[in-house]
Amino acid sequence: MSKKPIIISASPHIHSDRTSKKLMYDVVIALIPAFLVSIYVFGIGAIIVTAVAVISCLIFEYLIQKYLLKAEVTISDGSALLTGILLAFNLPSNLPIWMIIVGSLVAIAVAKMSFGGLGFNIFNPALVGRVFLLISFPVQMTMWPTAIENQAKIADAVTGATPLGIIKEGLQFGETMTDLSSKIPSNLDMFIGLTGGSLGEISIIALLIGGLFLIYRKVISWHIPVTMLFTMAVFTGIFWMIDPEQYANPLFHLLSGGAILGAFFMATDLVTSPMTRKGMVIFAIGIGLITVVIRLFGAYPEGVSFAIIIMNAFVPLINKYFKPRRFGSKIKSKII
Amino acid sequence: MLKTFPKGGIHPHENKITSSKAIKRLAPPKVVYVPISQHIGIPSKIIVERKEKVKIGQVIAKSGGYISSNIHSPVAGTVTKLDKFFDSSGYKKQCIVIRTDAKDKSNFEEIDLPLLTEIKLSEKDILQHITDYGIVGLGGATFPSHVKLNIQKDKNIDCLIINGVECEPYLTADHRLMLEKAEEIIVGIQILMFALHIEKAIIGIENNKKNAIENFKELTKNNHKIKVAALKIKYPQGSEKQLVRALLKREVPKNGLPLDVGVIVHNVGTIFAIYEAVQHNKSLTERAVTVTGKKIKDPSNFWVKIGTPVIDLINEVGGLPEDTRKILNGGPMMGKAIKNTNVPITKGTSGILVISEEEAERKKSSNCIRCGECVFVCPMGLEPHLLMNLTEKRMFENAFNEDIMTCIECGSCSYVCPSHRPLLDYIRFGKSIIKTLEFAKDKK
Amino acid sequence: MTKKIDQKQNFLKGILKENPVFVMLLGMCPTLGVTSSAFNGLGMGVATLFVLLMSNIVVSLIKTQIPSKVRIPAFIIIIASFVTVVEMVLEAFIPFLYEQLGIFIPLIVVNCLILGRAESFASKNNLWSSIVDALGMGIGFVIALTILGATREILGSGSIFEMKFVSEDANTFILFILPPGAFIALAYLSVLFNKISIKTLS
Amino acid sequence: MTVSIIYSVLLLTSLGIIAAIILYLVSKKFYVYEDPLITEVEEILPAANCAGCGSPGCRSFAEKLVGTEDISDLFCPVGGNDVMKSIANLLGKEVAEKDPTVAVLLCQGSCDMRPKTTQFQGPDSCAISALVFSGETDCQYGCLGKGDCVESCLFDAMYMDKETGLPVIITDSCTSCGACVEACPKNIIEMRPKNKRDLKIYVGCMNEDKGGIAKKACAVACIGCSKCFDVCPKDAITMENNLAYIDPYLCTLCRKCVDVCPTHSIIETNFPPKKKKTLPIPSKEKKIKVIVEPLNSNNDA
Amino acid sequence: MEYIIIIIAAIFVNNIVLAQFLGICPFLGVSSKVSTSVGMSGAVLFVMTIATIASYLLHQYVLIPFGLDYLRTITFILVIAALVQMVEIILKKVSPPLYKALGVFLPLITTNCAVLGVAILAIGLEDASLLKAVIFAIANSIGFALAIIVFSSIREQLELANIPEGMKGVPINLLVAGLLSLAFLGFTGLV
Amino acid sequence: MKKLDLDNLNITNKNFINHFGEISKINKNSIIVSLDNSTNCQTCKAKSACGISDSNTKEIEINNNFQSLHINEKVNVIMRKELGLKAVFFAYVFPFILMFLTLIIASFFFKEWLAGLLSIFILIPYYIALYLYKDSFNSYFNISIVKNN
Amino acid sequence: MRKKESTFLNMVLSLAMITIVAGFSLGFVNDLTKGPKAKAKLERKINALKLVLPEFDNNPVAEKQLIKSDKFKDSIEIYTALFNNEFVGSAVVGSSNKGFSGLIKIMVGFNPDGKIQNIAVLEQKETPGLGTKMKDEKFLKQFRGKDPSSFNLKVIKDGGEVDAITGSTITSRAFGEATQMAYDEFIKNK
Ligand SMILES: Cc1cc2nc3c(=O)[nH]c(=O)nc-3n(C[C@H](O)[C@H](O)[C@H](O)COP(=O)(O)O)c2cc1C
Ligand SMILES: Cc1cc2nc3c(=O)[nH]c(=O)nc-3n(C[C@H](O)[C@H](O)[C@H](O)COP(=O)(O)O)c2cc1C
Ligand SMILES: Cc1cc2nc3c(=O)[nH]c(=O)nc-3n(C[C@H](O)[C@H](O)[C@H](O)COP(=O)(O)O)c2cc1C
Ligand SMILES: Cc1cc2nc3c(=O)[nH]c(=O)nc-3n(C[C@H](O)[C@H](O)[C@H](O)CO)c2cc1C
Ligand code: SF4
Ligand code: SF4
Ligand code: SF4
Ligand code: SF4
Ligand code: FES
Repeated sequence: MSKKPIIISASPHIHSDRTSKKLMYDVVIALIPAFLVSIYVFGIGAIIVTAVAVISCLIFEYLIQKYLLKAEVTISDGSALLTGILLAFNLPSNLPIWMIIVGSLVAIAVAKMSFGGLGFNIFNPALVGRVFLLISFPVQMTMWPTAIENQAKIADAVTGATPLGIIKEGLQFGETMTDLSSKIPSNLDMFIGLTGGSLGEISIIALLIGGLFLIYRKVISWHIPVTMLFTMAVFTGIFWMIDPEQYANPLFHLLSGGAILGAFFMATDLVTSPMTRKGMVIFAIGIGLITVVIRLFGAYPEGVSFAIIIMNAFVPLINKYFKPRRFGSKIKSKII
Repeated sequence: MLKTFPKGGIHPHENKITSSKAIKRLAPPKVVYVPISQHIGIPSKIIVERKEKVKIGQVIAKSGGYISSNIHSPVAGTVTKLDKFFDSSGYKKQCIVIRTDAKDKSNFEEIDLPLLTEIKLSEKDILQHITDYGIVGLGGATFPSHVKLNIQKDKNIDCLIINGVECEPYLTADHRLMLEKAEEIIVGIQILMFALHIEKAIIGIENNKKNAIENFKELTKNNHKIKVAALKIKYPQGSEKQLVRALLKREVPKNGLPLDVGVIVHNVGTIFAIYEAVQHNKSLTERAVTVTGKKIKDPSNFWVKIGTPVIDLINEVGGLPEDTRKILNGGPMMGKAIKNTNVPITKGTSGILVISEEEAERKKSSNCIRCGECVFVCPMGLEPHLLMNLTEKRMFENAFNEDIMTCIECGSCSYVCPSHRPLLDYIRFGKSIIKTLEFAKDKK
Repeated sequence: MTKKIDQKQNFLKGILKENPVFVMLLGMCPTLGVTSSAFNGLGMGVATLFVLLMSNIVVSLIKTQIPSKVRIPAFIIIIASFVTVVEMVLEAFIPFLYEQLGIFIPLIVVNCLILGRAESFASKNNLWSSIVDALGMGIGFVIALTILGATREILGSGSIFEMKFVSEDANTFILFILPPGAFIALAYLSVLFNKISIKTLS
Repeated sequence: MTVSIIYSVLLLTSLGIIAAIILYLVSKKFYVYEDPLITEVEEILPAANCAGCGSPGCRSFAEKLVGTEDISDLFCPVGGNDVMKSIANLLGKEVAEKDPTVAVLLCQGSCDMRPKTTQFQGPDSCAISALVFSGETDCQYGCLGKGDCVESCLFDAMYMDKETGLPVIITDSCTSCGACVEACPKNIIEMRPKNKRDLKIYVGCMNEDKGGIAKKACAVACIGCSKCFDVCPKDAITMENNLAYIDPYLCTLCRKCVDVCPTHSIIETNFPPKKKKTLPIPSKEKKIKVIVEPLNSNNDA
Repeated sequence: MEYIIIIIAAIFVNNIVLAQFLGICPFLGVSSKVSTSVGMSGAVLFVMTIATIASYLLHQYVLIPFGLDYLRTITFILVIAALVQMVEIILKKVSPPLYKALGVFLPLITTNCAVLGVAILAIGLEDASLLKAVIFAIANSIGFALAIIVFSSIREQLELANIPEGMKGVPINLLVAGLLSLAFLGFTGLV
Repeated sequence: MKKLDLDNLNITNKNFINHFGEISKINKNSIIVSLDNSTNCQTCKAKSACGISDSNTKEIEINNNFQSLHINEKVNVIMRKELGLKAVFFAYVFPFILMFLTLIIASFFFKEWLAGLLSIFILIPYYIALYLYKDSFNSYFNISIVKNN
Repeated sequence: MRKKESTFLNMVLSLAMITIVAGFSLGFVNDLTKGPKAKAKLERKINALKLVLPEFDNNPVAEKQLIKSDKFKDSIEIYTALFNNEFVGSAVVGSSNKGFSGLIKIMVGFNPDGKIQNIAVLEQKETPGLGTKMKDEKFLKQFRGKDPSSFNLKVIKDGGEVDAITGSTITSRAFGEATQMAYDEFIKNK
């Protein structure tokens, strides 16, 4: 006989062993390879930026939950941790520390807790934080330490442009792709991650490993990343075929910038992406399209962040119009 | 590829530990508590008085309306009380308490009835027997069968589906029944096909009951009208709408019945009960029940008299384990937690499941992370997270518009939610409020 | 109106309890559009205050002469006239402010605050009350716009009333002088304002 | 005078008149005069927007008050008679005075009076737990203790007493809006008249079970013994389904019944202490009794 | 090409609501449901077009020839208000059922600063022509529609969120508008 | 948790919009219902001073086939939602298309000012057409009212 | 005091009164401000010119030259400054579409010898706090006294001599381009 009273609860009485915390930590695990590469490439800077972002995200979440909302503190659920990591992954590795803290504040306080915390936010917190920083401090946010050279440096990093930045500026200034091809890193370098850029976005191979791990663990489904990358490839491909001198090839677009990081880790954020597979496809097509438009015609060399938060805004609309088909709502079978 | 329904569904651990245990007959209990509302619809009307002597199979409560059913005494004995006792709904309900007459021999007869394959009764008489002998659906919903089988002229039924799916984890009563009473079930099917002039019948069985499938295939080798279909293992395939979709690719319309697509679905147990009622004039006073649980010493299947207190069954399988925290009437997905062990077995009880400490506790729920898992597994194409939010915020009208009423309460959503949201709890709450509102509206 | 109006109350309500910007959300467009600096906010606020005051005065003076059914068109004409006057005067004498405020000057016409006050207050009350009401509401508007402008300027340019208090190269939150900053700053300012006004009122 | 001025006058006048005529036509068609009284009435109303009056909000109630001739059957429970009187004064209409009422809880089944036999796990909501079962105790009529009523109260007039597990109504804050009555799935909150000193006598129990069963489930249950019924000089007490009910309008607050109740299930409030009420002190081991074994309290056949 | 630039600029880059701050009142006020927002967008499309045509003609062929430029504000507001109201009256007279259905569906729209603002901006376009002005107006009303429809769908979703007490209502709506506007900054430089 | 408002909860299909109103006048064969302020404005503090939305109640006329209604009775005005959108289409979007097309076509043939005027005046025949089809509209846009209690 | 009744005559009369008063007073105010308005407008131009040109005593605005350009849609404005009827320099409006947010329009004042006297920004839509730093003294001063024929107006990054604003290479580049264009026109029309 148990000492405790018998339990009454409503069905179902069993539960699968997945928890949201496990999902979050799976994503953290999936990000480890990319983090390792970035430590190799950027050295101590990568560690500092990530640590500062993570710690400040956790602290802000704690303070807000405890003192402003006076609610239960849930910083151990891994979501603030993840926001911190992903925010850091979107920053250059030599960003001044106070800016990282500001970015974390915006991500957590403005984009997440103002909406009620985990699960209620409309926009991806990490990206809101990043875009806020990008627009407020364009200078610091667009100075990318070059790969390898800065491994041991903390200050005065040697900076250079990202491949996308090189192309954007070059093309605007009338150079052609052939002229530029010598300035940009090789596809292999980009695939491994030996280029400048945000600290987490550079290594395609590491990100792919993480992304596939997430798909294998069923944390994310393939729909968003595959559709998004496919859309990008198709549209950049069209322009490339029209004029290969003015437009970079699709492979370059997929390997450069935050395409892969965005596709696997940020566009797939469960909270801010649609709920149905159909919706996800629409959402991802939108992201791909907007990214390409911004990259090719906009002022910014890179458009993934903007594209994702723009499409985040459309998610409620997508959810509203792409509902799962209700069972029995349309009778396909013949009635005899 | 095995057949199944296309959208949603889950596959919890099956735990069918009793699938090789033959159904044993239990000695009649000392006292039975027979609730007068064991079926969906209007409770029956008691027609016996205190101290009255009753015989096995005697009608003790008469059908109280159109959707209602007769209730028969499961034992021979004396009515000692007409009072309210807790039943599996968690509320006290009117019961007829009968003390078994230990001297009456009929209580102890092993009633293994011979197989009768010949159908002697007319169509009308068959239906009359089903009505008189208190047959209700044994698949869980306990819907009075004579109502279901009373088909209007304008409806055209072309297929009878026998629900042998038993997709609930742990439960094996239907499985055993299909093994042990296969011939009777085939006759039962033929009775119904004859009574309703149906030319086709399909027995749907999930692929984890291979021996039952083989058994039926063997028996129906020469009968082209009855088919046996193996189904992929997926919960809630036993739900009639999903089953019809899986077997026939017909989709029962929203708010519709299988009838609307020309199908009647019956559980194997019901079919067997119909067989006995028609061929042997036997009323529905006992049923097969699985008594199981991970820590139970000797989990088994039993033939149990309606009204037997749960404790009698549990004692039979070795008593309650030390750390019992929850006892379920039914399977883990749809069963109801009961308040104490005196709750009686009713016509709708397919199993008793004893759950211990570690599995009984519910985890704390956290915010919905909008992962869409619940949407993905909902077999009805609903958005459980939305329905829960709407009911939580008391926006019942919106919930209604989001088709909350079509939820079949399968619990797949609650099962799968990584945030442990009590989705179905709220959906049920919303449904109940809307029902009362609609009811109030109808009255106006 | 038989009720005696407490003029102090009447004046203060526009500043706190019925602040047109933070509480009533009237005239949001100029509020957000021109407040990239404290000075612009002040300028717009004063321009609006002027139009509000003048039209309240005129409406209150001639309220008995206007048949009630042409009230609205009459008010619109009166307001539009004053707006045009403001526009011309600014263009002639404070051209740089005129340029900064741009399209939002003519839009004072459609600022609900002004028509609303004319319609719901000035046309029913005597001259003095109308003036006090207009001053209260107008000053509430000026204060709100200036606060918003100052906030955005401090955060966005590191200066206040064009006086820079950080070094030339310091990093400021440029976002706040851009459109999103207007919305975000107003959002949090109104949270703050509501907190404060609840405290002071109770 | 320059030409420009003449032009401007001409243009504006013609435009103005045309526009004005149009606008006039419009305002004639569209403008509905809004009675300033409505706003005034709204200002008098307590602005609780609780819908206790039957209108969705205070303003629509104000509209109703101004709009209807006879307002005697309209009542703002929150504002009470005072508010209704001043509104009536303003509108020059008659109001009927209503006895102020207050919510009372018809259940005394605190944790130590009613042993818990089960534990509910699920959303903290009475309505939801009521769907699954009748409550954690063996009394299926009493309070579920999840506080739906407390949540529904807009006036902070209720709180859950941690000790007893029952909601407590703060009589002074209760505006008798009736929200809690509607929220309770067990219908155990009643609105009872509140006289000057807030003296009330009522049966704090809803248990309709027979005496023995009721008593076993809860030490302070009404067991339907009819002693109070017999002793009441004013016939204010009715017995139905093993349960006594005291009609507040017939009761003269003589307190005779209070003493005769063997289970102390009749509650008196705010009376000067007559005798110290002795509640039956339940034995310790009864507090939480786990009932998993065959329990005879349920079916003592 | 020129028109395409005008259209892209008005819808994405200089979105009338999110970047130019015109029409904030209806944007915040009539956006609690998606269906009303759609209706509102249709109405704004019509009103902006007709207002722009009328004020363009007035400006180009009356005010400028007579040197009455300075009467722009007052004449525009009169003409637009009158025109819009006239349409309503005509509608009411001509087709009461239609008018009724509209009334149930939408709040009346009258002149707001988006309409007046677009009319004023349209006459100030470079090399203005009537067609250009109208296209500008249409593009802006599409921009308005885009913003308000997205915004209203977000608001519908937020209705189910546990917004902290202090943020409820206006602040959260402004914040969403701010973040939307932030997102739209991504389109900078498209034209 | 909000108070459970059983009376105001109406189970309607999602394709309907639903307004609360009050009967303000009953004529021989029509009744006039004044609608409560549109839901958007109901909670707005500034409605008394607001120009964009109708802060005043709106009245609509409905053919009376309910004999049992009386003045001041609360009713629900129910209309199919798609009708609302259709109404917007006929009242605004279609005339807009008409206007725009006229403007484009006319700009090819006439002076700018003439084209502009034409495109405004094209509305007149449109409204005449609407007038002619009044009756079919009448049967199409049916708005029903349902008693509230 | 009673309100006027809403008879038609009353209405028309009162509205007519209001509009007449309004029209009259607006016309009047317009007349009053016409002068100052025009003056303010002129002053702005002159001020810009004063900023970029050496001291002059003529009215350059009146002697504005408009030159059609094949490169640009708008014609190019050149203002000539005279002091004691002697040519002391001219101001040329240059523009570039390659700014971060499109058009940048500047006015460049040249000495008769082709050296840049000063530059003023007329129109720009650059990012506040970033591209707008081109108005800052720090950026502008590097152009003063430089002769574009010897001073390469490209930014250092592109091999020129202009020290770009940090984070605003694009703006700086466009600025240089506009200056170059002004210089070209100046030389052409000298
Ligand atoms: C009012 C009502 C009428 C029904 N009528 C029929 C019927 O005519 N034919 C039928 O096959 N089932 C009928 N049913 C029973 C349902 O089809 C179904 O078997 C029952 O609700 C339980 O199904 P479940 O266990 O899948 O939930 C009826 C149910 C209700 C509630
Ligand atoms: C989620 C769900 C699961 C079900 N699972 C089964 C099942 O495994 N076996 C079964 O016979 N009926 C099951 N049912 C009940 C069937 O829907 C249906 O009521 C039954 O097959 C009808 O037969 P009956 O009238 O003979 O009970 C399930 C119902 C639901 C809603
Ligand atoms: C919000 C924002 C605004 C910007 N505004 C300008 C600008 O006005 N002018 C400019 O040249 N670059 C601007 N940039 C920066 C460009 O995108 C680009 O990073 C920069 O021109 C690179 O030049 P650098 O080599 O000087 O760092 C802006 C960037 C951001 C994020
Ligand atoms: C697959 C996955 C991706 C995520 N991506 C992000 C992200 O891009 N940015 C972020 O702030 N949080 C991310 N999170 C964490 C979490 O969802 C986020 O903090 C919520 O948006 C906060 O409400 C992610 C979580 C998961 C499971
Ligand atoms: S919503 Fe209903 S039908 Fe859908 S998964 Fe949940 S319980 Fe099953
Ligand atoms: S499964 Fe749970 S967490 Fe995921 S969407 Fe559904 S309710 Fe939310
Ligand atoms: S206690 Fe009940 S009746 Fe009293 S104010 Fe609270 S909710 Fe209303
Ligand atoms: S009184 Fe009713 S609502 Fe309140 S806690 Fe008890 S059962 Fe729940
Ligand atoms: S102030 Fe712009 S719409 Fe109201």
